[in-house]
Amino acid sequence: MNSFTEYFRGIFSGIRSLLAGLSVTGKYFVKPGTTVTQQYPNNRKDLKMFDMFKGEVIMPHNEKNEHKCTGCGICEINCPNGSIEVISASIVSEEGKKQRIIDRHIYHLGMCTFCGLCVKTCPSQALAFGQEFEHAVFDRTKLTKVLNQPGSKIMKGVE
Amino acid sequence: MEEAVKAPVPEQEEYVINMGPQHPSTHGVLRLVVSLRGETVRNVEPHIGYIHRGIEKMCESITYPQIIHLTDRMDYLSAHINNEAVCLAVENALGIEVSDRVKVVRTILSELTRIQSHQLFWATFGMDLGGLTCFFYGLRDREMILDIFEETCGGRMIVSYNCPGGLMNDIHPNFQKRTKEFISYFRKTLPEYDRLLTGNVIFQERLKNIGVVNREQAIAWGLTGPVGRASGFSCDVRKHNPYSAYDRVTFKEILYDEGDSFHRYKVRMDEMWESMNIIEQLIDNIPAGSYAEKMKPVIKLPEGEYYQSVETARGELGVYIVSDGNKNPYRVKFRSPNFVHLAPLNLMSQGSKIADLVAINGSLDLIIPDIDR
Amino acid sequence: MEFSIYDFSSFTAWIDSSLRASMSPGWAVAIEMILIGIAILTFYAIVGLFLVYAERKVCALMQNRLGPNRVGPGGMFQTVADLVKLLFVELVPIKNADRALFNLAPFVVIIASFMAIGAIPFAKGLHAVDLNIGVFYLMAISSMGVIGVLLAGWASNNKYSLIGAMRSGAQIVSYELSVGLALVTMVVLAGTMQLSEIIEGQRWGWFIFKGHIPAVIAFVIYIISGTAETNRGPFDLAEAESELTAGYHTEYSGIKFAFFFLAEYINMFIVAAIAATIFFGGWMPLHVFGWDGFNAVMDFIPPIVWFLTKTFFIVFLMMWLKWTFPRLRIDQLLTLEWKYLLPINIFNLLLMAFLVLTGLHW
Amino acid sequence: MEKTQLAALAATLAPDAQVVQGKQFVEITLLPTELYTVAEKLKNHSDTALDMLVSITGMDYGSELGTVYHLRSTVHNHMIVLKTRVSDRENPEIDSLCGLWPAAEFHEREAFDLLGIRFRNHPDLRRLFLDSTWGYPLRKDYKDDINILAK
Repeated sequence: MNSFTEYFRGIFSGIRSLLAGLSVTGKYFVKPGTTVTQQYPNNRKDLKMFDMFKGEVIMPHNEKNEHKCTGCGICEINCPNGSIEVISASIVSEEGKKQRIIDRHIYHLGMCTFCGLCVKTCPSQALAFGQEFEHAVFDRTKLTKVLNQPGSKIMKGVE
Repeated sequence: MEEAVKAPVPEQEEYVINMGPQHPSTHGVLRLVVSLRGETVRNVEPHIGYIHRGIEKMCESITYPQIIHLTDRMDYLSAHINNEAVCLAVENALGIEVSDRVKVVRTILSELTRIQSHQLFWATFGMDLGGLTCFFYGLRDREMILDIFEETCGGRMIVSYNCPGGLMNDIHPNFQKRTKEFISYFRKTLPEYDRLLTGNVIFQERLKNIGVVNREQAIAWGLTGPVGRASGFSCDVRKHNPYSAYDRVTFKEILYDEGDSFHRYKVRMDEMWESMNIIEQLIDNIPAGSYAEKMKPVIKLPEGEYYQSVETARGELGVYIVSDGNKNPYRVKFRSPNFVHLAPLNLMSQGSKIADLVAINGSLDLIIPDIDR
Repeated sequence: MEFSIYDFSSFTAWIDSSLRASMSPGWAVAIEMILIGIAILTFYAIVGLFLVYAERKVCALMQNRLGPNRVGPGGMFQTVADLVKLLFVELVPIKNADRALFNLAPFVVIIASFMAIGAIPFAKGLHAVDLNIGVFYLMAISSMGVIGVLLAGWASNNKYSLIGAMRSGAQIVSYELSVGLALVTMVVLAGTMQLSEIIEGQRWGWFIFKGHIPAVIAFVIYIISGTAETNRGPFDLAEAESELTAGYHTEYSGIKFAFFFLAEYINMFIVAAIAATIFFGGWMPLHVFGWDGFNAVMDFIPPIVWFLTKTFFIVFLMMWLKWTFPRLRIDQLLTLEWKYLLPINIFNLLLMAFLVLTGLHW
Repeated sequence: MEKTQLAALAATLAPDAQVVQGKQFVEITLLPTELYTVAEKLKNHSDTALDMLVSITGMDYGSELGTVYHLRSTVHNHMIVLKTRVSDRENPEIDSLCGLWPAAEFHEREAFDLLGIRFRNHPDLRRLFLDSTWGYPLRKDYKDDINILAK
């Protein structure tokens, strides 16, 4: 007798648990506005990443085409996978002193793991993270970027 | 059924199938060579190494701050906690005491990491068992945590937010607000998970008494985390050897005695509640202070050996660093929980069905890159 | 000659008589058969594509997604695009496969579902064959598909396929019983196996109302075992994508895969159509005895609309089940059948017989 | 139990070994020949009760190879570290601890795979991650000709 009642209790509690599950999916089926899908290429205009988002390493330039990089190479030393190469040159500054500047600050996006050590350790805050995330290209060599813009100079007062 | 399994069968009658390296239920490049007799599993032999990157070898040639970004890529669902393990080991070795702010923020982020990991577990576990809808609900809610991470840390899964001595940057002003929003939302949504899956009679029948590991076995095999606690093995590093801010919060260590797949699942579900409790205790009073201690530009650990264990979402992660005084470690060993959990898979699944093997594999919640390292 | 959307019998009779007037009876029958074949084939394709689309949309809404939304308005033509793609996909030859059986299997599956459609009454007079053993015929035909599944699993030379096929065999052999007994319960109530008479018998109340509790139980059992018979979730053990990758059709590609895929949806339609016919009165509108105004309004809605509404409602139920529940294990599947559904079914049949004998039904 | 007491107890259980009270744990350095017996004693003694093997780390000390065992007692919540070294780099052999802790099976396979340390009495000693054509990458003299990370 005991097992008999257990048999039926099993059936009914089982059915109840199944109905509870159905109620959840049913609720979302009839409830409008719960869709969370973002339609990506269509919402490109109002898709804004967070300020902190690590999309790529950039070197901010001001409106006079000046950056803060002194070419010290600390970022290159700190990069764990060799995605930064600093090629420096030396010039004679206005005061007649020999000064080291960057010729090219090469950044291999394809090798970067976005650990943030270059940005963190840069003594003059010359590097930052950009929010661009659409990096797909057809040729891998295009992932190698030169961060300093052509003709740019070091900002005054940055040593 | 038991006797039939134990009876000696000539090898020709075994039906060997390869589950993986590309298989929907192995969650990565794990290959299981399964010997079957009918539907019954007789032997499971895991083959790993498909994603072995030699992280331990790589660590020997890079500096301590650079190790952090490699640990992200081991157990990518507990990335923040992995980072924390290395940072704590380095800080303890140098005798640096980080500020309270760092401790609290690390704890909150660790618990958020744990919740998102368990959410993904719930999602994929449901999918393993054939309930596809779970997958989308789990990911839908996980997205909120990933947004919090993205806003504060800059990365979604691979956060790289810790560094020896503190954090990479201060928390975002929205951090507290968003976290509280998430908690109040998730407190309402989590019971839905239970209604959809936990209470479901099919689900329970599929999991109860499947892949049973008792307490003695769990200790002998070194099973920690939710897998060990489902067997009644109290192994929570947060309780036994508290680190960061875990000594100043009250929380319950979830323990069950059954040790089957269902209770491994249940531990994770209950842990999400506990994690939310921990976060609520801390989120309103994050102490002021610096977000990072001043460190030397080149960190050199004094000669010696350092061991630090933390509780990741899957169990105890041990970091064993041997230093010879240089800026590079002499040897780094990661005691990864998934590697340990994979070993008794054969023991758990012998004599069960193929579908049970999938369920057991799912309930162990293996992350393959963490196994291979 | 007038056509009415309420009664197709005059329309079919007109085709028949005009054909017979211009040729010998043998030719007329042959032409009619071809016409019916073309009609069913068209219907098959349309319903198949629509159901695939509907399933995607339904599950998307349940999962807080949008579902297909790129091709055509609301993604209406997504399935058509998929079909075009499948037509161009390479048919991968399988090494050491049993070539003949491998190619035969999708046709067996599709022909089985094709034959079943012939016996389904879509509206009054819109009926390919009205067999006097219609229910029996449908049961017999709908279990033929499993032969195709078994062939596919065996001929693929793939271990996953074979396991899937064996599971499918065990499953259908068991659940065929429940489907049969649930329908027999209703046949006891109806007193006939001819589908047109069963529908006519529901003019004043559908059988699910007429039969009280036993009819409801029979309906629930029928839906459960019907879902199992079509290899759909939560009973999709034969393909169990998380265990067997794709089960019996792992090795199929291109249009051969499309055949399996379509057949699954058509089978679902057939199961739902049988349920609608036997439990919900098929194309018969909802009538309440004595409410003449209400009945007139109900009669105004064409029978084909009634039939399709009922069928798609049941299809929706089956989709709802699939997208909510986790999959069963093979031994639980058989336990459910032999320990629960079968005893309940037999008891239910007795109850129904008692009800009919004592005249307690309406 | 205090660490000093634990160290004293360990010294009595392993008389021939070198017991050091490390910064974090009690460390026992011992010969490979006595590893198994000492480990067995440490596991079964009620005051040490090291019932859980946390990890096995294969080490390359330059001229010697070795293994480091982190053992934990779930009863007393303490840890003891066992260390052993072998000087034979060509054919290093250490006793397997699989008989004491089944967890050792995978850890030892890992150490064998990456450092080439053979474990006697291991039930199934095969390469774990890499195939048999690879060298032993965690050895310090391992040369990686293909993937050079060093700058």
